[in-house]
Amino acid sequence: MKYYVEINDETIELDITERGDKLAISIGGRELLVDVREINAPSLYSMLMDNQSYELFIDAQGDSYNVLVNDELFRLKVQDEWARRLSNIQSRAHPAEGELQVKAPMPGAVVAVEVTPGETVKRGKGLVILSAMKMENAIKAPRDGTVKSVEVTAGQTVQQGQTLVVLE
Amino acid sequence: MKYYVEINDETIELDITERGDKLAISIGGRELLVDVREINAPSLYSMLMDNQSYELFIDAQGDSYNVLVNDELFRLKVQDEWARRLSNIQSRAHPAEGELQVKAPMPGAVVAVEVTPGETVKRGKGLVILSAMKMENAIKAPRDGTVKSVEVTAGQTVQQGQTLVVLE
Amino acid sequence: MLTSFRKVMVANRGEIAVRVLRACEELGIGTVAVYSDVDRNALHVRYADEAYNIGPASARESYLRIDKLIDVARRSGADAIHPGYGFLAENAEFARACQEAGLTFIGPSPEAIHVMGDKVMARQTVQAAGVTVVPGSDGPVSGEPEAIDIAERIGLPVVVKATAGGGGKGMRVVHRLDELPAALRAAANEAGAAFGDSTLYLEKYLENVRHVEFQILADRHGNVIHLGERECSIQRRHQKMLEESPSPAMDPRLRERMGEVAVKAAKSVNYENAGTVEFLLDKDKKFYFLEMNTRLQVEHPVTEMVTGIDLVIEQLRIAAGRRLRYRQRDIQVKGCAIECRISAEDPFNDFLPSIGVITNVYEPSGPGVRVDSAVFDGMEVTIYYDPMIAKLIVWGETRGQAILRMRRALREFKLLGIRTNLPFFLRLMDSPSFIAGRLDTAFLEKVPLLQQDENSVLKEVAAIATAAIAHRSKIISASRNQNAHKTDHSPWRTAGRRSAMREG
Amino acid sequence: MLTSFRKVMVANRGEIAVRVLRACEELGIGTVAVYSDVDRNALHVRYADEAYNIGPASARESYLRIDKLIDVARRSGADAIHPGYGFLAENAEFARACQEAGLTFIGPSPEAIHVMGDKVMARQTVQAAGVTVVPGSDGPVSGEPEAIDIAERIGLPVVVKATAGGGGKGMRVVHRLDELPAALRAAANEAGAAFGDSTLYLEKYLENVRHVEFQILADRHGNVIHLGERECSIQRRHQKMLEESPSPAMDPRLRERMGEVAVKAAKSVNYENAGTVEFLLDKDKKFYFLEMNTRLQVEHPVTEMVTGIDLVIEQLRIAAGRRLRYRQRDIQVKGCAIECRISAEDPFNDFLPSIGVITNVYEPSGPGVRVDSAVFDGMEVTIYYDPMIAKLIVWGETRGQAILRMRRALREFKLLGIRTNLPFFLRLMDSPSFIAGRLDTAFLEKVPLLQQDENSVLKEVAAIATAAIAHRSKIISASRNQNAHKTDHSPWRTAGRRSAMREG
Repeated sequence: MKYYVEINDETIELDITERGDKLAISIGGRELLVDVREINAPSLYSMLMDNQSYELFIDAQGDSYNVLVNDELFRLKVQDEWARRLSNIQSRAHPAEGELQVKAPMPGAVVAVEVTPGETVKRGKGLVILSAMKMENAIKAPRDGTVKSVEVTAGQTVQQGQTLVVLE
Repeated sequence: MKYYVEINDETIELDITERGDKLAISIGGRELLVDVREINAPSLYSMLMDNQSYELFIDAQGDSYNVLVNDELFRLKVQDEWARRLSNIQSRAHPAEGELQVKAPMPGAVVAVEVTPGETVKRGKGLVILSAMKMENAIKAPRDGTVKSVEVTAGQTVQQGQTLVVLE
Repeated sequence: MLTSFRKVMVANRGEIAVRVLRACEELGIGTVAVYSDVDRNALHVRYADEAYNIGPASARESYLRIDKLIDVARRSGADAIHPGYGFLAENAEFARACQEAGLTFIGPSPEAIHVMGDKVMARQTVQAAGVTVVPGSDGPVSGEPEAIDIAERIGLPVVVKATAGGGGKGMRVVHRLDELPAALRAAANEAGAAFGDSTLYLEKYLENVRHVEFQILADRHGNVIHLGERECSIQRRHQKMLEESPSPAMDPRLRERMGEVAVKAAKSVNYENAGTVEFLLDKDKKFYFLEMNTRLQVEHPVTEMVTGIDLVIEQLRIAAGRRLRYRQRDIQVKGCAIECRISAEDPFNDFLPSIGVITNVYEPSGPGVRVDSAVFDGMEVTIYYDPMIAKLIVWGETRGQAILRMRRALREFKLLGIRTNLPFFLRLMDSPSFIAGRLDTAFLEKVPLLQQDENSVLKEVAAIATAAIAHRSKIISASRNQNAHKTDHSPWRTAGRRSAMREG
Repeated sequence: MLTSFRKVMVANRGEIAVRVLRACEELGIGTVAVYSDVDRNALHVRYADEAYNIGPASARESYLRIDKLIDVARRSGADAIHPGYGFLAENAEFARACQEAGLTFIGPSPEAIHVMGDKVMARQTVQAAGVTVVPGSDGPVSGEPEAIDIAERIGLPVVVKATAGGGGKGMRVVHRLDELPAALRAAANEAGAAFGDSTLYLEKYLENVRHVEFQILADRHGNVIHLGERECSIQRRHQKMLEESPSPAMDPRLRERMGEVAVKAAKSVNYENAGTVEFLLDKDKKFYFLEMNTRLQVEHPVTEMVTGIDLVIEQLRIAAGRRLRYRQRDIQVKGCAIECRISAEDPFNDFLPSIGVITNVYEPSGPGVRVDSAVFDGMEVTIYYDPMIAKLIVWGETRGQAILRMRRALREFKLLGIRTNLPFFLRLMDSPSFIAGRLDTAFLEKVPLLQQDENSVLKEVAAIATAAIAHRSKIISASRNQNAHKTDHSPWRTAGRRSAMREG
């Protein structure tokens, strides 16, 4: 079965075939024998790939994955052929732009709001300062844009996932 | 609610009342405030008893429990009032004697059988030698009795729980 | 005079509470823990002989409540209190409250805490004893004009600091004079909010310097010794992340000189118990007193590993009135020790705190490895307390061996369920500048550890493993739908077990 | 000549495989693991750079298969093999097969293994070199009449041993002459089954003696040193359970004398690499050569803790042809180290092996504590291999501190899901005879650790906790029946969380 892995701006194509309790995986013209085991839920895996041993932490959210191997973190997306075709159709129908809600990555208290509605911001610009666990943390703009609205005020406590600022 | 704990040959009577998220326990005329939490399944518990802190390993099998606290292991039985009355009636109907099946405490290979049918044995007499994990282990008579039958032969492998010898 | 305590209360939580309880346990001293509502299941509660609830999660309503702590100590019959670090460890009022309640505070006198806690008073006191301090204002600065005068006198850059300071709070570095007014306002606000005291002073901001500190032990009988130094130049936002002993910049002669000055600083306040004198050390081996911490440091284990001396046990002995067991000449530094502060922070996302349940913990061990931790399977990391959850310490015959050992220990350390800064330290161990020992307090600003090129082999490994897992879970969920009633085990494990049975 | 290896294969499993992999990792040497079908998820497989399946669970079909091991070494491109202990570690044929395949066997020569492996030949060889052995037969005993003659000559009690022996197998103690024939038959049968060689010899059975052994390091260039002794008198069925260094019976002069004899014994077979010379030591400080183990010992960490020397790293250096880094006078014993062998055995049920899944592991740590282990959450303990699953080692400034530290570390160590011998060791740490260091090889037969009076406080604690749990689960199951659809969390945890929220 064919799979497409999007990693950074690259798409890697793999073909997976069951081979006993292992998997034969074709990638870039090579074939590898892969034996993956879950060591402990939620996220620790052991993989033997042609006898090379790797441990990986893999968190899944739908078809998106965060993969930590040694000291490197990869964010990637896996789709099989069917899902890929489907999402290609959808992405043509709904181009990826428009509003973006910047949310609190953790619960905490708002120390300061550093932007005002209408302001244009560059990627990386601090929007809100959140305090949690004795530390102050700047919540930054994930992309260029204009501040459409600010949803919190200084002094307010917020829950994880609560919208702080809306960019457009 | 009243509970009866049988521990060795003694029976301890306790009365338990809910007190918020804790329990008020009366025992021998004293009342203790008890806060028990499961730290990790299957068996690790933390108990604060009038602020004294204890960690316990507790395995339940029906109303029987193995309790390890520090370096002491206790085997005990807990019954509420109702269960106790029921079992008193039953035990009068079926006195505890007669046949006893001595079973393999783990899988292994029978190295030697040390008794023959008809032989009278004292408590602690070795019945069968089982080999497992590089070690040889004597399976001993749990009480005095007469060997009614021997169910295994030397060289045979046995499963956990398989009957080795029947005493009467 | 006491020779030992009967029962010690630990007025703290987390790894340091466990660290102190371990020492008491090894001395056969009874132990009392305190806990906030969210800490009922915490390791220190289960470790102690007794444990008392002291209120809600917020530290202000529990671990910082002097009245509640003294009350628990009284009710439990404790005869001494160990404050750990943080919370009330450097609070003179708490030390005095213990004294007044007839309890031994395991630390220095309230007076010594007070003097060293006021950074301006500390500078004046040690200067009077002949110790060189970082150039700066003689006292608190009264306003903008005075600050500008001083900045011009000592030269830019300068750093604005809070007299009640600590932990990087109320601190601003100023490179241009016109930045000074804003820096004064910001620092005063921050200091006011954090310490309830917005008094400020100025110091010259020294560049290309190392943070080198000396461990002090002092008894009630006037004996003061040092246990060598720790290098703590690896800092992020003025917070130490990694410490080591000895310092790569040290030589025996310099250690002797700095050690003597450290002892002098301690003696200037009649110091008793364990303490730390912090210096900045420049390239010409000139050194300047920065401040004295009147408590056990987070990084005390590296000193323990190279000297073989258990500092908490010594703290308990000293507080019970016993004489030091060691003279200066008994102290020998053997090998090299390094500590990494493991935090629930995401190094790939600007070190944002990561909260959640740690489902499984695998701590490294084996030769030369120590973990001081209060982590356990099922522990919840909350927003209420410091994100540092464990300390990983290694010892090696040489600094090189210690670095290699730290590398393998970091690889072994696994905390499932949250993000940690472990990958950051792994990269640090591979940094040529770090390996060469070329350290200064701005190291982490200058060496871009987290922006290195990605490893193409690992990228492929990540892609293959994830595709394999996506494939397996699809197969499994398909078969689960067909056989929903047959099993409630993880199909992953079942698959593994089944194949083992078949091949076996 | 090599100075280091490129890639090392570890022909073993469990904690010792992990121990060796750690050392390779710290030296930057590539690693290859081998595993049987039931060990796919084992720690050593995940730790190594590469891992190869070598067959079914039964060691005879996997870890003991020389052909498969050599094949994996060739396929993986390893240039050396570390045998660990047990399995093929003292198999001269394996060492020779490595040699013939062009692989370095990390251990002594096949000839040294062969001579020391034949216990009679070993006695003869070291005797020829002037070493005093335990009185006994000069060679193998040919039959009953000869055995009776020898027993009468050396005096009762005697012990019948297998020349191919080890681990207490093929060994019988004889107190009366009329027991000798049966003992010979039983020992021969056991030895034949265990080693494929039923040759026996006789030794005088020395009573009230300590088992004291010396750690040897020897390089290819004729340098042989010892790293002091280990006391291993705490044995059950001739299996060591606890080891310590130094021996409480040792003094510097005796150490020097015994060390010299140990070096002499090693030199008598041109020994290379790490090895151990075992002695029996009597109350008059007379000592007798028992045997030499031509491999790393299980208990090597106690020597590492008191000398600061990493024995596995030294093994790797020596095997690569390098000279010893230490001279005899560099070796200093500092403090005291103790090791407990933690096994999946039930001390309350005659030490029967306990199998099952270890659901959660909490290993102790903190100052002076080391754990060498291959245990992880979810690990299955099977019947196939040795029940020893971890080693707990502590260091203290004195033996007293080490014992107290071991006590607290034992209390911290938790292995959920199986029974272990941890409670046994806890009682041992409380034994006045043990604390006093009054040890001999029959210690455990004479000191009834597991039959002590029960603690009435703990009995009440057990009763209360269990009643509380029984009560809670009844309440919970009642409410679960009412609210079956509302939650699938453990009601225990939910209860805890709810109350925290409410109070917080």
